[in-house]
Amino acid sequence: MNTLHTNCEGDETLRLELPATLKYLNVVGACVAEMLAQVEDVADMATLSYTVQLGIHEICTNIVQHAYTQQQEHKRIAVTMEMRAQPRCLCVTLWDNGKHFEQSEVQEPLLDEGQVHGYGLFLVRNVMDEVTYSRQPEGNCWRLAKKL
Amino acid sequence: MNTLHTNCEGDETLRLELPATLKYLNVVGACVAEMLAQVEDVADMATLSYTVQLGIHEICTNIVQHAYTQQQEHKRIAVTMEMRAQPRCLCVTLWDNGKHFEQSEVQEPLLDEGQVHGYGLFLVRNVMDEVTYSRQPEGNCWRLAKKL
Amino acid sequence: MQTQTHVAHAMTVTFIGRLDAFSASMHHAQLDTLVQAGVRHFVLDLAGVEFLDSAGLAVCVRVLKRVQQDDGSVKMVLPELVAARRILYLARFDRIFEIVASSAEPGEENVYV
Amino acid sequence: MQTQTHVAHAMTVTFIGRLDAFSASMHHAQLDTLVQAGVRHFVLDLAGVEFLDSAGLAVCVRVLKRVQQDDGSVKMVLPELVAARRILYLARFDRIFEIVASSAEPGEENVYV
Ligand SMILES: Nc1ncnc2c1ncn2[C@@H]1O[C@H](COP(=O)(O)OP(=O)(O)O)[C@@H](O)[C@H]1O
Ligand SMILES: Nc1ncnc2c1ncn2[C@@H]1O[C@H](COP(=O)(O)OP(=O)(O)O)[C@@H](O)[C@H]1O
Repeated sequence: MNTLHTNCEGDETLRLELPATLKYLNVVGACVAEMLAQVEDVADMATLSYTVQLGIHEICTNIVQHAYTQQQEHKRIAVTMEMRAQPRCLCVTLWDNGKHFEQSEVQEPLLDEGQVHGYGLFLVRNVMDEVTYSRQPEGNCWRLAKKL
Repeated sequence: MNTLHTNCEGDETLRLELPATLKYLNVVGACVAEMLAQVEDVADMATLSYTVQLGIHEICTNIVQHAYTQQQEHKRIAVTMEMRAQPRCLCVTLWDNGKHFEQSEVQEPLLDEGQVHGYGLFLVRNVMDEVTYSRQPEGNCWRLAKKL
Repeated sequence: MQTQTHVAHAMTVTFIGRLDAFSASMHHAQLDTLVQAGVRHFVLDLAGVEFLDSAGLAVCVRVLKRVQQDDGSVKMVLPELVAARRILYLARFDRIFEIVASSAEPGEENVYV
Repeated sequence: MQTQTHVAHAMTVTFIGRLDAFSASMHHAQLDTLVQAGVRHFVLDLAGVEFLDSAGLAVCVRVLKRVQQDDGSVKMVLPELVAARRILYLARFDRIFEIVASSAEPGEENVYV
Protein backbone atom coordinates (compact mmCIF):
# COMPACT_ATOMS: atom_id res chain seq x y z
CA MET A 1 0.00 0.00 0.00
CA ASN A 2 2.48 2.61 1.15
CA THR A 3 4.37 2.92 -2.10
CA LEU A 4 3.64 6.51 -3.14
CA HIS A 5 5.37 7.96 -0.12
CA THR A 6 9.00 6.97 -0.70
CA ASN A 7 11.54 9.83 -0.62
CA CYS A 8 8.92 12.45 0.01
CA GLU A 9 11.21 15.10 1.51
CA GLY A 10 12.96 16.64 -1.45
CA ASP A 11 13.77 20.16 -2.57
CA GLU A 12 10.21 20.68 -3.70
CA THR A 13 8.73 20.06 -0.27
CA LEU A 14 6.56 22.69 1.32
CA ARG A 15 6.39 22.76 5.12
CA LEU A 16 3.76 24.32 7.31
CA GLU A 17 3.85 24.36 11.09
CA LEU A 18 0.94 25.78 13.05
CA PRO A 19 -0.89 25.85 16.38
CA ALA A 20 -3.16 22.82 16.83
CA THR A 21 -6.37 24.82 17.05
CA LEU A 22 -9.38 24.53 14.79
CA LYS A 23 -9.29 28.16 13.73
CA TYR A 24 -5.99 27.75 11.86
CA LEU A 25 -6.99 24.67 9.89
CA ASN A 26 -8.34 26.75 7.01
CA VAL A 27 -4.77 27.79 6.35
CA VAL A 28 -3.78 24.18 5.72
CA GLY A 29 -6.68 23.78 3.30
CA ALA A 30 -5.72 26.97 1.46
CA CYS A 31 -2.12 25.74 1.03
CA VAL A 32 -3.28 22.43 -0.37
CA ALA A 33 -5.71 24.17 -2.73
CA GLU A 34 -2.97 26.47 -4.07
CA MET A 35 -0.55 23.60 -4.60
CA LEU A 36 -3.19 21.64 -6.50
CA ALA A 37 -4.25 24.73 -8.49
CA GLN A 38 -0.92 24.49 -10.33
CA VAL A 39 -1.50 20.94 -11.49
CA GLU A 40 -2.68 20.68 -15.07
CA ASP A 41 -4.84 18.17 -16.92
CA VAL A 42 -6.91 16.89 -14.02
CA ALA A 43 -10.45 16.05 -15.10
CA ASP A 44 -12.42 17.34 -12.12
CA MET A 45 -9.98 19.42 -10.11
CA ALA A 46 -12.68 21.10 -8.01
CA THR A 47 -13.86 17.77 -6.58
CA LEU A 48 -10.34 16.41 -6.27
CA SER A 49 -9.15 19.49 -4.42
CA TYR A 50 -12.12 19.35 -2.06
CA THR A 51 -11.58 15.70 -1.19
CA VAL A 52 -7.83 16.09 -0.62
CA GLN A 53 -8.47 19.13 1.58
CA LEU A 54 -11.07 17.12 3.47
CA GLY A 55 -8.72 14.18 4.05
CA ILE A 56 -5.99 16.42 5.46
CA HIS A 57 -8.50 18.46 7.45
CA GLU A 58 -9.90 15.32 9.15
CA ILE A 59 -6.44 14.22 10.27
CA CYS A 60 -5.84 17.74 11.63
CA THR A 61 -9.15 17.92 13.52
CA ASN A 62 -8.39 14.51 15.01
CA ILE A 63 -4.99 15.74 16.18
CA VAL A 64 -6.64 18.80 17.76
CA GLN A 65 -9.55 16.89 19.32
CA HIS A 66 -8.00 13.51 20.21
CA ALA A 67 -4.19 13.61 20.25
CA TYR A 68 -3.98 16.91 22.13
CA THR A 69 -7.08 16.77 24.39
CA GLN A 70 -5.14 16.15 27.60
CA GLN A 71 -2.20 18.35 26.73
CA GLN A 72 -2.07 22.05 27.69
CA GLU A 73 1.05 23.31 25.96
CA HIS A 74 3.21 22.83 22.88
CA LYS A 75 0.24 21.81 20.82
CA ARG A 76 1.55 22.12 17.27
CA ILE A 77 0.95 20.38 13.97
CA ALA A 78 3.67 20.11 11.33
CA VAL A 79 2.59 19.42 7.77
CA THR A 80 4.79 18.69 4.76
CA MET A 81 3.38 18.62 1.24
CA GLU A 82 4.99 17.59 -1.98
CA MET A 83 3.86 17.08 -5.54
CA ARG A 84 5.51 14.04 -7.08
CA ALA A 85 5.70 12.66 -10.60
CA GLN A 86 5.39 9.03 -11.75
CA PRO A 87 2.84 8.32 -10.55
CA ARG A 88 1.76 11.91 -10.23
CA CYS A 89 0.56 12.38 -6.67
CA LEU A 90 0.38 14.74 -3.74
CA CYS A 91 2.13 13.39 -0.64
CA VAL A 92 1.27 14.90 2.71
CA THR A 93 2.80 14.09 6.09
CA LEU A 94 1.35 15.34 9.38
CA TRP A 95 3.25 15.28 12.67
CA ASP A 96 2.11 15.85 16.22
CA ASN A 97 3.48 15.31 19.73
CA GLY A 98 0.24 14.29 21.38
CA LYS A 99 -1.23 11.00 22.50
CA HIS A 100 -0.62 7.92 20.39
CA PHE A 101 -3.31 6.66 18.06
CA GLU A 102 -4.54 3.10 18.70
CA GLN A 103 -6.09 1.55 15.61
CA SER A 104 -7.43 -1.33 17.71
CA GLU A 105 -9.61 1.05 19.71
CA VAL A 106 -11.32 2.43 16.63
CA GLN A 107 -14.64 1.00 15.47
CA GLU A 108 -15.90 1.26 11.93
CA PRO A 109 -18.92 3.55 11.76
CA LEU A 110 -22.30 1.81 11.48
CA LEU A 111 -23.35 3.67 8.38
CA ASP A 112 -26.93 2.45 8.24
CA GLU A 113 -27.68 3.77 11.71
CA GLY A 114 -26.00 7.14 11.44
CA GLN A 115 -23.19 8.10 13.80
CA VAL A 116 -22.68 11.13 16.02
CA HIS A 117 -18.94 10.52 15.66
CA GLY A 118 -16.65 8.11 13.88
CA TYR A 119 -16.95 9.39 10.32
CA GLY A 120 -13.53 11.04 10.27
CA LEU A 121 -11.06 8.25 9.53
CA PHE A 122 -13.70 6.50 7.43
CA LEU A 123 -13.83 9.53 5.13
CA VAL A 124 -10.05 9.88 5.04
CA ARG A 125 -9.62 6.26 3.96
CA ASN A 126 -12.27 6.71 1.30
CA VAL A 127 -10.98 9.90 -0.26
CA MET A 128 -7.20 9.30 -0.12
CA ASP A 129 -5.19 6.60 -1.89
CA GLU A 130 -2.84 6.01 1.02
CA VAL A 131 -3.31 6.56 4.73
CA THR A 132 -0.78 5.30 7.26
CA TYR A 133 -0.10 6.08 10.87
CA SER A 134 3.19 5.37 12.65
CA ARG A 135 4.89 6.28 15.89
CA GLN A 136 8.25 7.86 15.23
CA PRO A 137 10.92 9.15 17.62
CA GLU A 138 9.85 12.67 16.54
CA GLY A 139 6.19 12.03 17.30
CA ASN A 140 3.04 10.71 15.71
CA CYS A 141 3.22 10.57 11.95
CA TRP A 142 0.33 10.41 9.49
CA ARG A 143 1.14 9.92 5.82
CA LEU A 144 -1.45 10.57 3.17
CA ALA A 145 -1.16 10.35 -0.59
CA LYS A 146 -3.52 11.05 -3.44
CA LYS A 147 -2.91 10.19 -7.10
CA LEU A 148 -3.70 12.99 -9.51
CA MET B 1 9.73 52.41 13.84
CA ASN B 2 10.25 48.74 14.59
CA THR B 3 7.98 48.54 17.59
CA LEU B 4 5.26 46.18 16.42
CA HIS B 5 7.61 43.27 15.99
CA THR B 6 8.72 42.59 19.59
CA ASN B 7 8.16 39.03 20.85
CA CYS B 8 6.72 37.86 17.59
CA GLU B 9 7.44 34.13 18.00
CA GLY B 10 4.82 32.87 20.40
CA ASP B 11 2.53 29.87 20.53
CA GLU B 12 0.25 31.43 17.96
CA THR B 13 2.93 31.65 15.29
CA LEU B 14 2.37 29.99 11.95
CA ARG B 15 5.44 28.89 10.00
CA LEU B 16 5.74 28.15 6.32
CA GLU B 17 8.87 26.95 4.61
CA LEU B 18 8.97 26.53 0.86
CA PRO B 19 11.15 26.34 -2.26
CA ALA B 20 12.23 29.79 -3.45
CA THR B 21 10.52 29.56 -6.82
CA LEU B 22 7.86 31.87 -8.19
CA LYS B 23 5.32 29.09 -8.68
CA TYR B 24 4.97 28.45 -4.94
CA LEU B 25 4.45 32.07 -3.93
CA ASN B 26 0.66 31.81 -4.33
CA VAL B 27 0.73 29.47 -1.34
CA VAL B 28 2.19 32.21 0.84
CA GLY B 29 -0.53 34.61 -0.30
CA ALA B 30 -3.24 32.05 0.41
CA CYS B 31 -1.94 31.53 3.96
CA VAL B 32 -1.92 35.25 4.65
CA ALA B 33 -5.42 35.61 3.22
CA GLU B 34 -6.78 32.83 5.45
CA MET B 35 -5.14 34.26 8.56
CA LEU B 36 -6.63 37.68 7.83
CA ALA B 37 -10.03 36.18 6.98
CA GLN B 38 -10.44 35.38 10.68
CA VAL B 39 -9.93 38.96 11.79
CA GLU B 40 -13.16 40.76 12.55
CA ASP B 41 -14.19 44.42 12.39
CA VAL B 42 -11.83 45.58 9.67
CA ALA B 43 -13.40 48.24 7.49
CA ASP B 44 -12.12 47.20 4.06
CA MET B 45 -10.66 43.75 4.53
CA ALA B 46 -10.53 42.97 0.80
CA THR B 47 -8.16 45.87 0.15
CA LEU B 48 -6.19 45.29 3.32
CA SER B 49 -5.72 41.61 2.54
CA TYR B 50 -4.60 42.42 -1.00
CA THR B 51 -2.01 44.96 0.11
CA VAL B 52 -0.58 42.72 2.85
CA GLN B 53 -0.36 39.84 0.38
CA LEU B 54 1.36 42.18 -2.06
CA GLY B 55 3.92 43.36 0.49
CA ILE B 56 4.90 39.81 1.42
CA HIS B 57 4.82 38.69 -2.20
CA GLU B 58 7.27 41.46 -3.23
CA ILE B 59 9.77 40.43 -0.55
CA CYS B 60 9.46 36.82 -1.74
CA THR B 61 9.93 37.64 -5.43
CA ASN B 62 13.00 39.71 -4.49
CA ILE B 63 14.42 36.75 -2.58
CA VAL B 64 13.82 34.50 -5.60
CA GLN B 65 15.12 36.98 -8.17
CA HIS B 66 17.89 38.83 -6.31
CA ALA B 67 19.04 36.95 -3.18
CA TYR B 68 19.14 33.55 -4.88
CA THR B 69 20.12 34.45 -8.47
CA GLN B 70 23.67 33.09 -8.19
CA GLN B 71 22.83 30.16 -5.96
CA GLN B 72 21.96 26.74 -7.41
CA GLU B 73 20.87 24.74 -4.38
CA HIS B 74 19.19 25.03 -0.99
CA LYS B 75 17.05 27.89 -2.20
CA ARG B 76 14.36 28.07 0.46
CA ILE B 77 12.24 30.77 2.03
CA ALA B 78 11.01 30.51 5.61
CA VAL B 79 8.03 32.63 6.59
CA THR B 80 6.54 33.11 10.05
CA MET B 81 3.22 34.86 10.54
CA GLU B 82 1.52 35.93 13.71
CA MET B 83 -1.56 37.93 14.59
CA ARG B 84 -0.93 40.15 17.59
CA ALA B 85 -3.14 42.26 19.82
CA GLN B 86 -2.54 45.79 21.17
CA PRO B 87 -1.98 47.22 18.70
CA ARG B 88 -3.69 44.60 16.58
CA CYS B 89 -1.32 43.73 13.78
CA LEU B 90 -0.05 40.98 11.54
CA CYS B 91 3.70 40.38 11.95
CA VAL B 92 5.52 38.52 9.21
CA THR B 93 9.18 37.49 9.12
CA LEU B 94 10.88 36.16 6.00
CA TRP B 95 14.22 34.34 6.05
CA ASP B 96 16.57 33.34 3.27
CA ASN B 97 20.16 32.12 2.92
CA GLY B 98 21.01 34.00 -0.24
CA LYS B 99 23.04 37.10 -1.03
CA HIS B 100 22.88 40.02 1.39
CA PHE B 101 20.72 42.99 0.62
CA GLU B 102 22.52 46.36 0.37
CA GLN B 103 20.20 49.28 0.98
CA SER B 104 22.86 51.72 -0.26
CA GLU B 105 22.75 50.12 -3.72
CA VAL B 106 19.04 50.68 -4.11
CA GLN B 107 17.73 53.74 -5.89
CA GLU B 108 14.27 55.15 -5.36
CA PRO B 109 12.15 54.70 -8.48
CA LEU B 110 11.70 57.81 -10.64
CA LEU B 111 7.94 57.66 -10.60
CA ASP B 112 7.28 60.36 -13.16
CA GLU B 113 9.33 58.59 -15.80
CA GLY B 114 8.06 55.08 -15.28
CA GLN B 115 10.42 52.29 -14.34
CA VAL B 116 11.05 48.88 -15.84
CA HIS B 117 12.15 47.75 -12.39
CA GLY B 118 12.50 49.21 -8.93
CA TYR B 119 8.84 49.34 -7.89
CA GLY B 120 9.11 46.38 -5.51
CA LEU B 121 10.51 47.79 -2.28
CA PHE B 122 8.78 51.09 -2.95
CA LEU B 123 5.42 49.30 -2.89
CA VAL B 124 6.35 47.28 0.19
CA ARG B 125 7.24 50.44 2.13
CA ASN B 126 4.01 52.07 1.05
CA VAL B 127 1.64 49.25 1.90
CA MET B 128 3.19 47.96 5.15
CA ASP B 129 3.58 49.81 8.46
CA GLU B 130 6.99 48.37 9.22
CA VAL B 131 9.68 47.02 6.92
CA THR B 132 13.14 46.16 8.21
CA TYR B 133 16.00 44.12 6.84
CA SER B 134 18.79 42.66 8.95
CA ARG B 135 21.58 40.15 8.57
CA GLN B 136 21.33 37.47 11.21
CA PRO B 137 23.55 34.46 11.92
CA GLU B 138 20.69 32.33 10.51
CA GLY B 139 20.47 34.32 7.29
CA ASN B 140 18.82 37.37 5.82
CA CYS B 141 15.81 38.51 7.78
CA TRP B 142 12.94 40.71 6.57
CA ARG B 143 10.37 41.82 9.12
CA LEU B 144 7.06 43.26 8.01
CA ALA B 145 4.14 44.44 10.09
CA LYS B 146 0.72 45.77 9.26
CA LYS B 147 -1.71 47.29 11.73
CA LEU B 148 -5.26 46.02 11.37
CA MET C 1 -34.66 32.55 15.86
CA GLN C 2 -38.06 30.90 16.48
CA THR C 3 -38.82 30.02 20.09
CA GLN C 4 -42.49 29.01 20.35
CA THR C 5 -43.15 25.81 22.30
CA HIS C 6 -45.32 23.86 19.86
CA VAL C 7 -44.32 23.62 16.25
CA ALA C 8 -46.26 21.04 14.26
CA HIS C 9 -44.96 21.76 10.79
CA ALA C 10 -41.39 21.45 9.53
CA MET C 11 -38.73 24.02 10.31
CA THR C 12 -36.21 24.62 7.55
CA VAL C 13 -32.66 25.29 8.73
CA THR C 14 -30.46 26.67 5.99
CA PHE C 15 -26.69 26.21 6.25
CA ILE C 16 -24.38 28.49 4.31
CA GLY C 17 -20.59 28.22 3.87
CA ARG C 18 -18.67 25.83 6.11
CA LEU C 19 -20.36 23.10 8.13
CA ASP C 20 -17.27 21.73 9.84
CA ALA C 21 -15.43 21.07 13.09
CA PHE C 22 -14.91 24.80 13.64
CA SER C 23 -18.60 25.72 13.29
CA ALA C 24 -20.05 22.43 14.63
CA SER C 25 -20.44 23.45 18.27
CA MET C 26 -22.31 26.59 17.24
CA HIS C 27 -24.58 24.60 14.92
CA HIS C 28 -25.19 21.98 17.62
CA ALA C 29 -26.28 24.74 19.99
CA GLN C 30 -28.57 26.35 17.43
CA LEU C 31 -30.31 23.08 16.58
CA ASP C 32 -30.62 22.19 20.28
CA THR C 33 -32.33 25.50 20.88
CA LEU C 34 -34.87 24.72 18.18
CA VAL C 35 -35.53 21.24 19.58
CA GLN C 36 -35.99 22.73 23.05
CA ALA C 37 -38.37 25.25 21.50
CA GLY C 38 -40.56 22.35 20.39
CA VAL C 39 -39.51 21.76 16.81
CA ARG C 40 -39.78 18.07 15.88
CA HIS C 41 -39.69 18.19 12.08
CA PHE C 42 -36.69 19.64 10.32
CA VAL C 43 -35.55 20.28 6.79
CA LEU C 44 -31.77 20.73 6.82
CA ASP C 45 -31.02 22.72 3.71
CA LEU C 46 -27.37 22.13 2.78
CA ALA C 47 -27.68 23.54 -0.76
CA GLY C 48 -25.31 26.43 0.02
CA VAL C 49 -22.72 24.43 1.97
CA GLU C 50 -19.20 24.92 0.62
CA PHE C 51 -17.28 22.67 2.98
CA LEU C 52 -18.64 19.74 4.93
CA ASP C 53 -16.57 17.43 7.12
CA SER C 54 -17.19 14.55 9.54
CA ALA C 55 -18.18 16.98 12.29
CA GLY C 56 -20.74 18.48 9.92
CA LEU C 57 -22.15 15.01 9.24
CA ALA C 58 -22.38 14.47 13.00
CA VAL C 59 -24.36 17.70 13.43
CA CYS C 60 -27.03 16.34 11.08
CA VAL C 61 -27.17 12.88 12.66
CA ARG C 62 -27.38 14.30 16.16
CA VAL C 63 -30.51 16.31 15.49
CA LEU C 64 -32.04 13.25 13.78
CA LYS C 65 -31.38 11.04 16.82
CA ARG C 66 -32.89 13.62 19.14
CA VAL C 67 -36.17 14.12 17.31
CA GLN C 68 -36.61 10.45 16.32
CA GLN C 69 -37.32 9.65 19.99
CA ASP C 70 -40.32 12.00 19.73
CA ASP C 71 -41.63 10.80 16.36
CA GLY C 72 -39.94 13.72 14.70
CA SER C 73 -38.30 13.70 11.26
CA VAL C 74 -35.37 15.27 9.45
CA LYS C 75 -35.35 15.82 5.72
CA MET C 76 -32.33 17.07 3.83
CA VAL C 77 -31.61 19.20 0.79
CA LEU C 78 -28.27 18.10 -0.69
CA PRO C 79 -25.39 20.55 -1.30
CA GLU C 80 -25.08 21.96 -4.79
CA LEU C 81 -21.34 21.34 -4.61
CA VAL C 82 -20.73 17.91 -6.17
CA ALA C 83 -17.80 17.09 -3.88
CA ALA C 84 -19.82 17.77 -0.73
CA ARG C 85 -22.71 15.71 -2.08
CA ARG C 86 -20.35 12.79 -2.59
CA ILE C 87 -19.33 12.90 1.05
CA LEU C 88 -22.98 12.58 2.06
CA TYR C 89 -23.43 9.59 -0.23
CA LEU C 90 -20.24 8.01 1.14
CA ALA C 91 -21.78 8.26 4.60
CA ARG C 92 -25.03 6.85 3.15
CA PHE C 93 -27.05 9.85 4.21
CA ASP C 94 -29.50 9.09 1.40
CA ARG C 95 -30.54 6.05 3.46
CA ILE C 96 -30.67 7.80 6.83
CA PHE C 97 -32.39 11.01 5.77
CA GLU C 98 -35.23 11.64 3.39
CA ILE C 99 -33.62 13.65 0.60
CA VAL C 100 -35.83 16.42 -0.79
CA ALA C 101 -35.21 18.54 -3.86
CA SER C 102 -35.62 21.92 -2.29
CA SER C 103 -36.75 23.45 0.98
CA ALA C 104 -38.73 26.17 -0.73
CA GLU C 105 -42.27 25.58 0.44
CA PRO C 106 -44.36 28.69 0.77
CA GLY C 107 -45.38 29.61 4.31
CA GLU C 108 -42.75 27.40 5.87
CA GLU C 109 -40.63 28.70 8.67
CA ASN C 110 -37.01 29.34 7.95
CA VAL C 111 -33.87 29.79 10.01
CA TYR C 112 -30.52 30.69 8.53
CA VAL C 113 -27.46 29.48 10.43
CA MET D 1 -2.67 36.69 -32.09
CA GLN D 2 -2.36 39.42 -34.71
CA THR D 3 0.85 39.43 -36.72
CA GLN D 4 0.43 41.86 -39.63
CA THR D 5 3.32 44.29 -40.11
CA HIS D 6 1.49 47.64 -40.23
CA VAL D 7 -1.11 48.43 -37.63
CA ALA D 8 -2.18 52.06 -37.56
CA HIS D 9 -5.03 51.87 -35.06
CA ALA D 10 -4.85 50.85 -31.42
CA MET D 11 -4.60 47.24 -30.31
CA THR D 12 -6.41 46.38 -27.12
CA VAL D 13 -4.65 43.83 -24.93
CA THR D 14 -6.90 42.46 -22.20
CA PHE D 15 -5.30 41.02 -19.06
CA ILE D 16 -7.28 38.62 -16.90
CA GLY D 17 -6.36 37.23 -13.48
CA ARG D 18 -2.81 37.64 -12.21
CA LEU D 19 -0.36 40.10 -13.76
CA ASP D 20 2.63 39.32 -11.58
CA ALA D 21 6.20 38.06 -11.39
CA PHE D 22 5.08 34.55 -12.32
CA SER D 23 3.25 35.59 -15.47
CA ALA D 24 5.44 38.61 -16.35
CA SER D 25 7.88 36.86 -18.67
CA MET D 26 4.99 35.41 -20.67
CA HIS D 27 3.30 38.82 -20.89
CA HIS D 28 6.56 40.50 -21.89
CA ALA D 29 6.92 38.00 -24.72
CA GLN D 30 3.35 38.48 -25.90
CA LEU D 31 3.63 42.27 -25.99
CA ASP D 32 7.02 42.07 -27.70
CA THR D 33 5.47 39.91 -30.39
CA LEU D 34 2.82 42.56 -31.02
CA VAL D 35 5.40 45.34 -31.19
CA GLN D 36 7.45 43.29 -33.63
CA ALA D 37 4.28 42.75 -35.63
CA GLY D 38 4.03 46.51 -36.07
CA VAL D 39 1.63 47.58 -33.34
CA ARG D 40 2.51 51.07 -32.05
CA HIS D 41 -0.70 52.05 -30.24
CA PHE D 42 -1.93 49.95 -27.33
CA VAL D 43 -4.83 49.92 -24.93
CA LEU D 44 -3.84 47.79 -21.92
CA ASP D 45 -7.14 46.69 -20.42
CA LEU D 46 -6.51 45.75 -16.79
CA ALA D 47 -10.20 45.76 -15.79
CA GLY D 48 -10.18 42.03 -15.04
CA VAL D 49 -6.84 41.91 -13.23
CA GLU D 50 -7.11 40.26 -9.80
CA PHE D 51 -3.52 40.57 -8.65
CA LEU D 52 -0.95 43.06 -9.84
CA ASP D 53 2.57 43.38 -8.45
CA SER D 54 5.73 45.36 -9.24
CA ALA D 55 6.60 42.98 -12.07
CA GLY D 56 3.15 43.62 -13.54
CA LEU D 57 3.77 47.37 -13.38
CA ALA D 58 7.06 46.83 -15.16
CA VAL D 59 5.32 44.92 -17.97
CA CYS D 60 3.19 47.99 -18.69
CA VAL D 61 6.06 50.47 -18.52
CA ARG D 62 8.26 48.36 -20.75
CA VAL D 63 5.82 48.34 -23.64
CA LEU D 64 5.34 52.10 -23.21
CA LYS D 65 9.10 52.75 -23.42
CA ARG D 66 9.35 50.59 -26.52
CA VAL D 67 6.61 52.26 -28.54
CA GLN D 68 7.37 55.83 -27.38
CA GLN D 69 10.58 55.74 -29.44
CA ASP D 70 8.37 55.24 -32.50
CA ASP D 71 5.70 57.85 -31.69
CA GLY D 72 3.47 55.13 -30.34
CA SER D 73 1.12 55.39 -27.37
CA VAL D 74 -0.21 53.25 -24.54
CA LYS D 75 -3.58 53.87 -22.93
CA MET D 76 -4.80 51.97 -19.92
CA VAL D 77 -8.11 50.75 -18.50
CA LEU D 78 -7.80 50.56 -14.70
CA PRO D 79 -8.57 47.36 -12.76
CA GLU D 80 -12.04 47.07 -11.26
CA LEU D 81 -10.47 45.79 -8.05
CA VAL D 82 -9.99 48.83 -5.81
CA ALA D 83 -6.80 47.49 -4.20
CA ALA D 84 -5.12 46.92 -7.56
CA ARG D 85 -6.17 50.38 -8.72
CA ARG D 86 -4.51 51.88 -5.65
CA ILE D 87 -1.23 50.24 -6.55
CA LEU D 88 -1.35 51.90 -9.96
CA TYR D 89 -2.00 55.30 -8.38
CA LEU D 90 0.84 54.72 -5.90
CA ALA D 91 3.14 54.21 -8.87
CA ARG D 92 1.58 57.34 -10.48
CA PHE D 93 0.46 55.44 -13.55
CA ASP D 94 -2.26 58.04 -14.03
CA ARG D 95 0.55 60.45 -14.97
CA ILE D 96 2.49 58.07 -17.18
CA PHE D 97 -0.40 56.50 -19.08
CA GLU D 98 -3.53 57.98 -20.50
CA ILE D 99 -6.31 56.39 -18.46
CA VAL D 100 -9.42 55.51 -20.44
CA ALA D 101 -12.76 54.36 -19.14
CA SER D 102 -13.18 51.25 -21.22
CA SER D 103 -11.50 49.55 -24.12
CA ALA D 104 -14.79 48.70 -25.79
CA GLU D 105 -14.61 50.48 -29.11
CA PRO D 106 -16.43 48.74 -31.94
CA GLY D 107 -14.23 47.43 -34.71
CA GLU D 108 -11.08 47.60 -32.62
CA GLU D 109 -8.71 44.72 -32.52
CA ASN D 110 -8.51 42.72 -29.37
CA VAL D 111 -6.04 40.28 -27.86
CA TYR D 112 -6.67 38.38 -24.65
CA VAL D 113 -3.61 37.42 -22.64
N1 LIG E 1 -4.86 11.68 15.98
C1 LIG E 1 -5.46 10.85 16.87
N2 LIG E 1 -4.87 10.61 18.06
C2 LIG E 1 -5.47 9.81 18.95
N3 LIG E 1 -6.64 9.18 18.74
C3 LIG E 1 -7.27 9.38 17.57
C4 LIG E 1 -6.70 10.22 16.58
N4 LIG E 1 -7.53 10.21 15.51
C5 LIG E 1 -8.55 9.42 15.82
N5 LIG E 1 -8.42 8.90 17.06
C6 LIG E 1 -9.32 7.94 17.70
O1 LIG E 1 -10.06 7.29 16.69
C7 LIG E 1 -11.47 7.50 16.86
C8 LIG E 1 -12.16 7.62 15.51
O2 LIG E 1 -11.77 8.81 14.87
P1 LIG E 1 -12.65 9.39 13.69
O3 LIG E 1 -12.96 8.29 12.74
O4 LIG E 1 -11.94 10.54 13.12
O5 LIG E 1 -14.02 9.84 14.35
P2 LIG E 1 -14.31 10.94 15.47
O6 LIG E 1 -13.17 11.90 15.44
O7 LIG E 1 -15.59 11.55 15.05
O8 LIG E 1 -14.42 10.18 16.75
C9 LIG E 1 -11.57 8.74 17.72
O9 LIG E 1 -12.77 8.78 18.44
C10 LIG E 1 -10.32 8.61 18.60
O10 LIG E 1 -10.58 7.78 19.70
N1 LIG F 1 16.20 40.16 -1.16
C1 LIG F 1 17.13 40.85 -1.83
N2 LIG F 1 18.40 40.44 -1.83
C2 LIG F 1 19.33 41.13 -2.51
N3 LIG F 1 19.09 42.26 -3.20
C3 LIG F 1 17.83 42.72 -3.24
C4 LIG F 1 16.79 42.05 -2.55
N4 LIG F 1 15.65 42.76 -2.73
C5 LIG F 1 15.96 43.82 -3.49
N5 LIG F 1 17.28 43.80 -3.81
C6 LIG F 1 17.98 44.82 -4.58
O1 LIG F 1 17.21 46.01 -4.53
C7 LIG F 1 16.83 46.42 -5.85
C8 LIG F 1 15.45 47.05 -5.83
O2 LIG F 1 14.48 46.08 -5.56
P1 LIG F 1 12.96 46.35 -5.90
O3 LIG F 1 12.60 47.67 -5.40
O4 LIG F 1 12.16 45.20 -5.37
O5 LIG F 1 12.87 46.39 -7.48
P2 LIG F 1 13.21 45.27 -8.57
O6 LIG F 1 13.12 43.95 -7.91
O7 LIG F 1 12.19 45.48 -9.62
O8 LIG F 1 14.61 45.58 -9.04
C9 LIG F 1 16.94 45.19 -6.70
O9 LIG F 1 17.17 45.49 -8.06
C10 LIG F 1 18.10 44.45 -6.06
O10 LIG F 1 19.33 44.96 -6.52
